[in-house]
Amino acid sequence: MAHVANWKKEEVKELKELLNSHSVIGVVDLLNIPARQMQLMRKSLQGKAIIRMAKKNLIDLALNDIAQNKENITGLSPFMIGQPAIVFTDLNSFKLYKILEDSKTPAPAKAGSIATADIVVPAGDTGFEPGPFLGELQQVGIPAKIDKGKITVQKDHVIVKEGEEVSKQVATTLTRLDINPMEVGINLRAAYEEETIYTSDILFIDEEKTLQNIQAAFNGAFNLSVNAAIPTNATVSAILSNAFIKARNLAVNAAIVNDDTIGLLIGKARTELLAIASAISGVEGALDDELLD
Amino acid sequence: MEYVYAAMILHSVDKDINENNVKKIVEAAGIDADEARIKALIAALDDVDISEAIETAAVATAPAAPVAA
Amino acid sequence: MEYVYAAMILHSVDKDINENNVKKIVEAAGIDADEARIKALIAALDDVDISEAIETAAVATAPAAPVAA
Amino acid sequence: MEYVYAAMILHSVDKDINENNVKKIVEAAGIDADEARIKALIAALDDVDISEAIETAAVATAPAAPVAA
Amino acid sequence: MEYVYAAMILHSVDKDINENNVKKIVEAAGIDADEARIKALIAALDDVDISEAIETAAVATAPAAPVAA
Amino acid sequence: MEYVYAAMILHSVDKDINENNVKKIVEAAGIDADEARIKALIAALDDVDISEAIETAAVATAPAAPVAA
Amino acid sequence: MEYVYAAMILHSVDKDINENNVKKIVEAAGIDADEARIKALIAALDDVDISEAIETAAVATAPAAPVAA
Repeated sequence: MAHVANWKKEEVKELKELLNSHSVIGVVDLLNIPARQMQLMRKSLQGKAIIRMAKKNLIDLALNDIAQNKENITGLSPFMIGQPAIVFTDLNSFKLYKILEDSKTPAPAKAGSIATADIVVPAGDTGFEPGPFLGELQQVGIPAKIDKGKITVQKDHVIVKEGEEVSKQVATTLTRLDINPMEVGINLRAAYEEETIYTSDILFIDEEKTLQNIQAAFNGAFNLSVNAAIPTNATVSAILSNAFIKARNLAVNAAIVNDDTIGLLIGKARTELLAIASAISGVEGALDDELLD
Repeated sequence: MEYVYAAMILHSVDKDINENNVKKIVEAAGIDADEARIKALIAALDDVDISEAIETAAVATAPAAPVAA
Repeated sequence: MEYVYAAMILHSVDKDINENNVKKIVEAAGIDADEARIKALIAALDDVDISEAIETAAVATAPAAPVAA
Repeated sequence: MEYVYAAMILHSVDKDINENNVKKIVEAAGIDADEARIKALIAALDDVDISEAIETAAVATAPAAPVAA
Repeated sequence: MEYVYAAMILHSVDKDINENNVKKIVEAAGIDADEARIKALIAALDDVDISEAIETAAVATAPAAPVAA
Repeated sequence: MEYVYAAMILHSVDKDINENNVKKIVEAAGIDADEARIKALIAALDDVDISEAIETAAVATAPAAPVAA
Repeated sequence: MEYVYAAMILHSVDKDINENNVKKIVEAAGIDADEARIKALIAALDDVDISEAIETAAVATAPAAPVAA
């Protein structure tokens, strides 16, 4: 490092200290991130992570220097693009990813931007008084009319499909409707943890899926417990109910008359009677007046 | 269900639902009456008001049994 | 509805649902059989699959199945 | 329902559902077996596919869809 | 399910649901009683009101209020 | 439910569901394994098609009917 | 699903659902734990309330069952 300026040496040293003292190292790209977003991100990472911007070559120097302590850490290098910054944390990589995702905010669609998901104009009152805006909405294909003195969107309308470009006119309309379909924020491009590089596609957590998995796990355990008659505190009532229902099914279907089934059997006879009556109700004289009601 | 239906007939025509009457109906259908099943039926009906049971069933089944197609 | 119940008895014991059989059951219940009504009923039932009608009633009224895991 | 439950036990353990077996179970529960009720039970179960009857929703009373609109 | 049904019999005839009683019923059905399963069942039943569980079943499976036809 | 979940883990990783394996899992969760409950679990699962039991909605479908008074 | 089941065991026995505990359970089942999957699960569970998820599931799937505690 003979030709490296002192301030650079200092910076590399600092980076190395931070790298050594944190279990998870993330790479983000801060290029074109609005100041407001930077603030939001700093706020959501406060107390949980440290973020440091540096020149790519300095970061690389630091990574190379500590590679013997942290195997594979130089694997982060290719993810440093744009205006790279390093995030140091002891949270697990997935949590870091989630915090950054959660700090993203909605933004208006700009003309020429690509929709990351279907952009929907929801049905309902737009709050606008009748006027030229109605024509503007109709021009971009939004089903709108005047209702109760307001311009109203009649039904949910997909105005830009996922992957399609937002036209200037649509962008203007969406802004007037105060619909902010885009998302701005900082992307965690990759994270290093325990000798492994996790890329953003792996770090993405589908919470909905997790919720479904938990419910499926519970339902499966519940079903197994009840179907195999494994009594647990959580399922014993269901097991008893099941035994009762099955016994009652048998009793009613086999017309076994006892105090518990007689009411059901009378009801069953009556229901069957009505079903047959219904089938022949068109034939004159086949039914007595009571059944024709 | 023939025993239950027999009781329903007797109820419809306002006759006493007893072992003998149920038996006569079931036998009129051409089968041997099973005295044990008749006894069980009569015993169970002892505490039950058929009209009320029908009404309860009728309410519960109302939408299921539209009498006219 | 005693006539319909009589038909249901015959159906459940697997006997032919004809005028004579219905009549015997109704009379066993202690009432005078109304021949015209029986004729009309038999004619009407001619086109009806009783098992199916009964089953339809049961199916139509079945509860929604619990969501499987 | 004790007689029905006795039948359910025998069915679960794959034993023959006959008067003697039902009687033994009911008596093991500490009550006097009522022979008539046992006979009635056995008679009713005759010809019934028990597995199917257990699983088939028993009561034709529920809100679902009307048979025909 | 035989152990559960045994408990249901005891409940139906108002007898104490304990290990010994469940065992006697299951054995009367002609099988070897599994003490561990009986213990597990009795333990789980400790906090449960069987009548209530049955009633819950009856109510939960009851038709929702019929939509007036 | 921990014992049931332990069985499900073994099932999902295709390992034998036996007392020893269940015990290891439950203990790994930091609790004392209850041998009797494990034995009961294993006994109950004997003869059960676990995949099917997991998938089958556990609650018997039966709309109840208004239990007549 | 073994990772989810492991979390469910920890939830059932009221232990902390963290990477280390999930790992111990999965390894007790005799398989190599996949650290990434465990980390992802733990992170996802940060925002998911298991008790609440179970309650929702219980309502949807088990009409007859009182909500599991």
